[in-house]
Amino acid sequence: MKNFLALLAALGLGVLIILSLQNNTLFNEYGEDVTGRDSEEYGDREYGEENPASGPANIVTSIVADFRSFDTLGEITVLFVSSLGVALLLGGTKQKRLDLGFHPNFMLRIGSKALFGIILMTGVYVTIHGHLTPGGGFPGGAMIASSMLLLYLADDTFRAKIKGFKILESVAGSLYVLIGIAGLFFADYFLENFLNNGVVGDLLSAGIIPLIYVLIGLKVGSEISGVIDNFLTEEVV
Amino acid sequence: MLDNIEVLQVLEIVIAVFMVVLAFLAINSKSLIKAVMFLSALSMLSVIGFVVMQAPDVAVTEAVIGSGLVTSLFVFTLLATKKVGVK
Amino acid sequence: MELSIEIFILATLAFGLMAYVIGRLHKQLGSIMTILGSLTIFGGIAYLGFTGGLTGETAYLTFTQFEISEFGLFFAIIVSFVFAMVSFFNPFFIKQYKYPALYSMLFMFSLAGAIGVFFSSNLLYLFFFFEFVVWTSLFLIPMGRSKKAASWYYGFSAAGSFMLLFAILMIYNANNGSFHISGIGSVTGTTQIIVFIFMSGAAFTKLGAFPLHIWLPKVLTNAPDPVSAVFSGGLEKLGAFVALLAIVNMGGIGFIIPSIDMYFGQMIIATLGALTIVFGTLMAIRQDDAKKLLAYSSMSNGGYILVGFSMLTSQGVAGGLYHIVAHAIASTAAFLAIAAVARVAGTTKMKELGGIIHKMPVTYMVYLIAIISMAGIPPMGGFISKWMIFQAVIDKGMIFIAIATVFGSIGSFLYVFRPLAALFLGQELPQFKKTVKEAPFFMLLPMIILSLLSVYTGVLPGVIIDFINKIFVDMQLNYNIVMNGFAIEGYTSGIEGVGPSLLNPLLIACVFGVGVFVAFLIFIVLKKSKKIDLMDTYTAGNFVYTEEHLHYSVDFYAPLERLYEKYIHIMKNFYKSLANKVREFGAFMKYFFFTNKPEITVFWIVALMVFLLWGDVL
Amino acid sequence: MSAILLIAVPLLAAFISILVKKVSPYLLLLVSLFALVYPFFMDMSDVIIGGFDSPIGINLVVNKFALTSLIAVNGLFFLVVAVNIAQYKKLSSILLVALAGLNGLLLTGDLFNLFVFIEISGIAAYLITTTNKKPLQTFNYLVAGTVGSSLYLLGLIILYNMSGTLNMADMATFVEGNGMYTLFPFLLMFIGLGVEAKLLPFNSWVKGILGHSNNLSGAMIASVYATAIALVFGKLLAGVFQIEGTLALIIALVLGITILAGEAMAYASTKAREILLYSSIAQAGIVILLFTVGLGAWATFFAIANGVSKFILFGVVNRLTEEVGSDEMDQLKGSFVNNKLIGVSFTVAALSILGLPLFFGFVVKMNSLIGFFEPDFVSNLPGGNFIFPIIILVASVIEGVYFVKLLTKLWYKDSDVKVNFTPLFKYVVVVLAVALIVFGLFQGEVEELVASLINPGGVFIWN
Repeated sequence: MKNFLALLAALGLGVLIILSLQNNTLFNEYGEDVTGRDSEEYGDREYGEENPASGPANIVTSIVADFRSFDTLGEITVLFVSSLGVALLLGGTKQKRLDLGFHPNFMLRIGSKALFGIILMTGVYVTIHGHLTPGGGFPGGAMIASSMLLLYLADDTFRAKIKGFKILESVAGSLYVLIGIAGLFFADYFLENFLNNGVVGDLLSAGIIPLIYVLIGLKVGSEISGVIDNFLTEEVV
Repeated sequence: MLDNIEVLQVLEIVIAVFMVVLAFLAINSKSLIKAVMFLSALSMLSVIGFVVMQAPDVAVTEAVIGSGLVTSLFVFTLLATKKVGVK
Repeated sequence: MELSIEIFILATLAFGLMAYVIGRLHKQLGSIMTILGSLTIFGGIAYLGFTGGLTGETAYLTFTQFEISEFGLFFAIIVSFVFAMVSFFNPFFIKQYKYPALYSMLFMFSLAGAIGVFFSSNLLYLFFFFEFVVWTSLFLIPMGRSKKAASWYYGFSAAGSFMLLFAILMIYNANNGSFHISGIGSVTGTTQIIVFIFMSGAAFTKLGAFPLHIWLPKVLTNAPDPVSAVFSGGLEKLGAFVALLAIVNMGGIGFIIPSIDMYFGQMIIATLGALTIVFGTLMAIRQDDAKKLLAYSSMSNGGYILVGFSMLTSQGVAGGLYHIVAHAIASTAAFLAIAAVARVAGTTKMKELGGIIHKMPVTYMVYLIAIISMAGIPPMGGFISKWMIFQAVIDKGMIFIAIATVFGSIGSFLYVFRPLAALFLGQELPQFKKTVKEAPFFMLLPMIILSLLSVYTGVLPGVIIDFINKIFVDMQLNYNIVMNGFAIEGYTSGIEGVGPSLLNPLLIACVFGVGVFVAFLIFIVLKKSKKIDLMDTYTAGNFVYTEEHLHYSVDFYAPLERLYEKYIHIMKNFYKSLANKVREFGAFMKYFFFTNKPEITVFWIVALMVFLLWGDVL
Repeated sequence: MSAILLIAVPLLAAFISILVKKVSPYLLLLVSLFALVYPFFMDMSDVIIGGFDSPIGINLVVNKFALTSLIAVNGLFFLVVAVNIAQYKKLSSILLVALAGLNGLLLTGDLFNLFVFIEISGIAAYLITTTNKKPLQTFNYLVAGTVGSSLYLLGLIILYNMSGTLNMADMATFVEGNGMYTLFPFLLMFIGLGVEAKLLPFNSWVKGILGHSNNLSGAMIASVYATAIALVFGKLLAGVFQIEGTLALIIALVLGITILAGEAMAYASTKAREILLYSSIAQAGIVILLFTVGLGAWATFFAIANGVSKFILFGVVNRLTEEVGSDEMDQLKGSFVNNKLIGVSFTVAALSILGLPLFFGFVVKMNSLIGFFEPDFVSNLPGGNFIFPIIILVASVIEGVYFVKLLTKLWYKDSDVKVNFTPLFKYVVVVLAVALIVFGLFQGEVEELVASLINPGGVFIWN
């Protein structure tokens, strides 16, 4: 009964949302026509052209890391404070690996170690090419972290050097803010893209955006790695 | 013959229905580990959904975080808690 | 000499602070500051008030405005006088209290607040001072016997104050954003009725009138002894002040009841006033604690004031005002006398006391005079006011109200003489033989002054009647009380050739004086009574072998009490159950909303969605 | 200088602080002091972020309202931190993030950005409450808070879909023409914020959190966070939401029940902390009510006065509880007999909440009530002109009774409870109490201050 009611409530909510979405007045049709919109200039870019006023080749990136970079900074902070919380609750001074009750066999060990490099490289690639291809700092960082996870799986005594992650995390975060403040001092606005935009499609283009994405990737990767470490260790009683 | 777009729209609806079902199962399953698996499957489906809706960026992120990392963290936590329960 | 009233308020506050600082160093010195302070304030206000030297200019308290009105002055003089008289008691009681320095400070602060109320011409700041009095006096109460009385007091006071505030805000709204006090009279229509209801509600709470009286007996019984006197004689009169503003200033409210030529609003107030009288009287009869008894008598006297005001005739309103004076004096004196007894005997329970007259004859006399005045017997002040109120009521032809007032007077005889008999007369108890002494001079002084004033107001009402006439002129009321020589003119009977009824208090006093003198002579010359030892008695044909306490204060009116004892707690139970209902509601909500389940939150979200759907959104 | 530094500097400090654990408490103190002082020196102009003009880009709205709220919230934050940091050094990074989040909440002029800051400050709050050592209660808070912010996000998505804008001012102009369609998303957002703002049906978390709070979490959640959330709520209610029709009815119901039930629940409680927490539910209801009916300027100060008082009340009660071992009123009785200074401050704070004269609370409560009765005041809630003042007054009566009960118990019973308060805490509490009195005495000045929040047209400005 309870389940049924819950289902009913969820369905009701869904219906309400769909109905109210149909009431919209501005985007009542998902048309391709973007003329007259602010996003117009992002739509008609060609590979190899000079970049418009702002923006990398990947439009999503231009939204995430430039247009709403401040929100992204906020989201980084959300992740940061979450990992702090995990460390606060789970982390202690003296820690050892959690005994999960299984020991990796030979195949798992070797296979994981082989995969580690590949995944790590993928993560790095995704991060660095965030302004050109789908992906970017968040998934890239998560990939880096999942490669760390593999290491943890491969060896039940493995501990990452958390101290190093801490430094990475801190420096990456600080640099993000500092880039923002630099924008404030060099070019009037906080987080403004004050570097040259370059040519669409080049690796070194779109100003500070690749920089920011790399920082995000590092930060996300190190933070999630830290979280994983905290989850997989326990305090020595 | 169905149009490309129409196929995708049908797919969207199928995915949506499956997602709802999976969410329901995840909430209601007695075994926690099963619930985690349902959740993982749910986010995998949502990845497909995102791809269908032409949002590769989101899809990549969801794939890595939603079905990869989060699931593994859940599993580890379950393993760890089980241990305390055995004691 | 001219001085602004704000100087007095600031000076009172300053005296309070000084009393605190000095009180921290030496308890009694601090309370002596309260004597100096309140005497100064009383003297200043009375002197400048009568010589016209008070002004309402504000130089320091610029946020508010003051105006010197005759009725404000009237109340201010009475209240500051009561404070001044009571303050003499402070040094003797201060040691009993938990926070002596704070006591002295708050004592002065509540006086400052009261003066502020009487002179504010800005209604909002009238409320400001009103609330100020509430919280300053609030912390005086728990220094006495019970801590619970404070929350009862605050509950009712706050309800009253907020009723006043609501009325004030309605006036503000109706008068295009003006808080001036003259706005009370200029509201009309429904607003007028609402304002009237809420203002009289405020007056009722403050005056402790039925059905908002519960706090009064509790506070007067449990507060420190001097504070009880202050409440009964002084702070309670804030309610009378609001009643004057509401009932008299606004005039008749509602439709006219043709058979008695009165407005409906008047009728209601008069009825409730009469109920207050009856209820207070009946409750007072039952009490064993002398303070509680006086508390209920205080309540019933508040009813007289309301009945007087509600008549809206010269005699009625003047009677009400006169009663304020008379009751302030008499009840302060009575409470002080009881306080003096309590100080040496340690209790105010009538069962446990007796024969104190032998040790405290002056206190006895003071108490005697006070209760004579409260019972409305000539030649004391209470007689004159009650006479005027009777006249007004009977002239209106309101039989039941008249019966109630008469009943109250007779009831007064019944109850006020009980403490007299139980505390002062009767056998002298062995445990008091050594400990009990007559009060020191500085405690006797205010009591004697009050007694003399009781007699004075009862014999020569001219000064006060003049003052009341000035108030009528000041408030632009069409009333007037004519003094015919020493006599007060009442109503004309309507019979040809017969003039208006006359009350000549001087004459009455002379007759009375002669009577008392004769009685005294007889008492002296033909003395038959002799003092006997407690053991020198017998009961039911047997000698008494132990020193038992034999007097007639316990269950004295038992047959009478039995008639109504089922019904006495109606209002109290009502408020108790109200409080319980609030508590139950709270507990229910707690149980309902604050379980440890986040699902509850989700449930409510869904519920509101459904509510929205059910509405007209989609 | 630009207002962005109020967010950027705490964030930067937070990122750095995890490296230098030893210094981080001092860093926290330094930064929160900076955040307190900085608003006085910053430019009073809107800040654009990333070079995209509003309404396209994110902007920070800097005006008198934001300035007032910043000073109040950061001031309270600084005091809470200064008093408690020695005991909770571990939390300094989290507190730095919380500071950034709170400042962001108060400054941002973008609805999605607001969501981000709700999340930041929310997660920080969950972590702060873990110090209560009541994991289940914290978990409840987390679930409720997350549901709330998800609902807010859901509503926002729908709104964005309709209007194509996230900027508050732009949204307000959009909403004006399309009131009907926006009801549902507004309801979602109202509920979402209502969870954080402790409105009644959605606040089941409050009891678990504040009922077991400690020195830090009690003052933080009940004072700093409550003030901030109330002010943010006010910003949205005054600036973005259009309240009419069914939404108005729902809000009126929710607020009325919140106020009355909050006071009734406090009246039914016997534990000191529970009394305070239920009373703060009612106060939150009153503040949001004032914002809703359009008395924003006074509501702002109402929230601030409440925040200051709650700081004192929760701080003192939590310390007493810690020492005595229970927060039952009967156990605490007589605690002030030996701690007079603290007791007087507590009393002042309580009386200020009751709205008694001489104290800040009186000025605020009276003027708010007068606002209802201004001749040209028209409420946008059903029955707003007369019913709500009555509700507030009735609530005040109930409130008075239980506070007086509490005060008499704490002052007048005999006991040998002797609690040591740290000198710093004593000074802070006394200074705040004095501030309540000073603001209460200089009413004219306060009124001028409030008047500066109101446009010439008589409308409360938020932008």
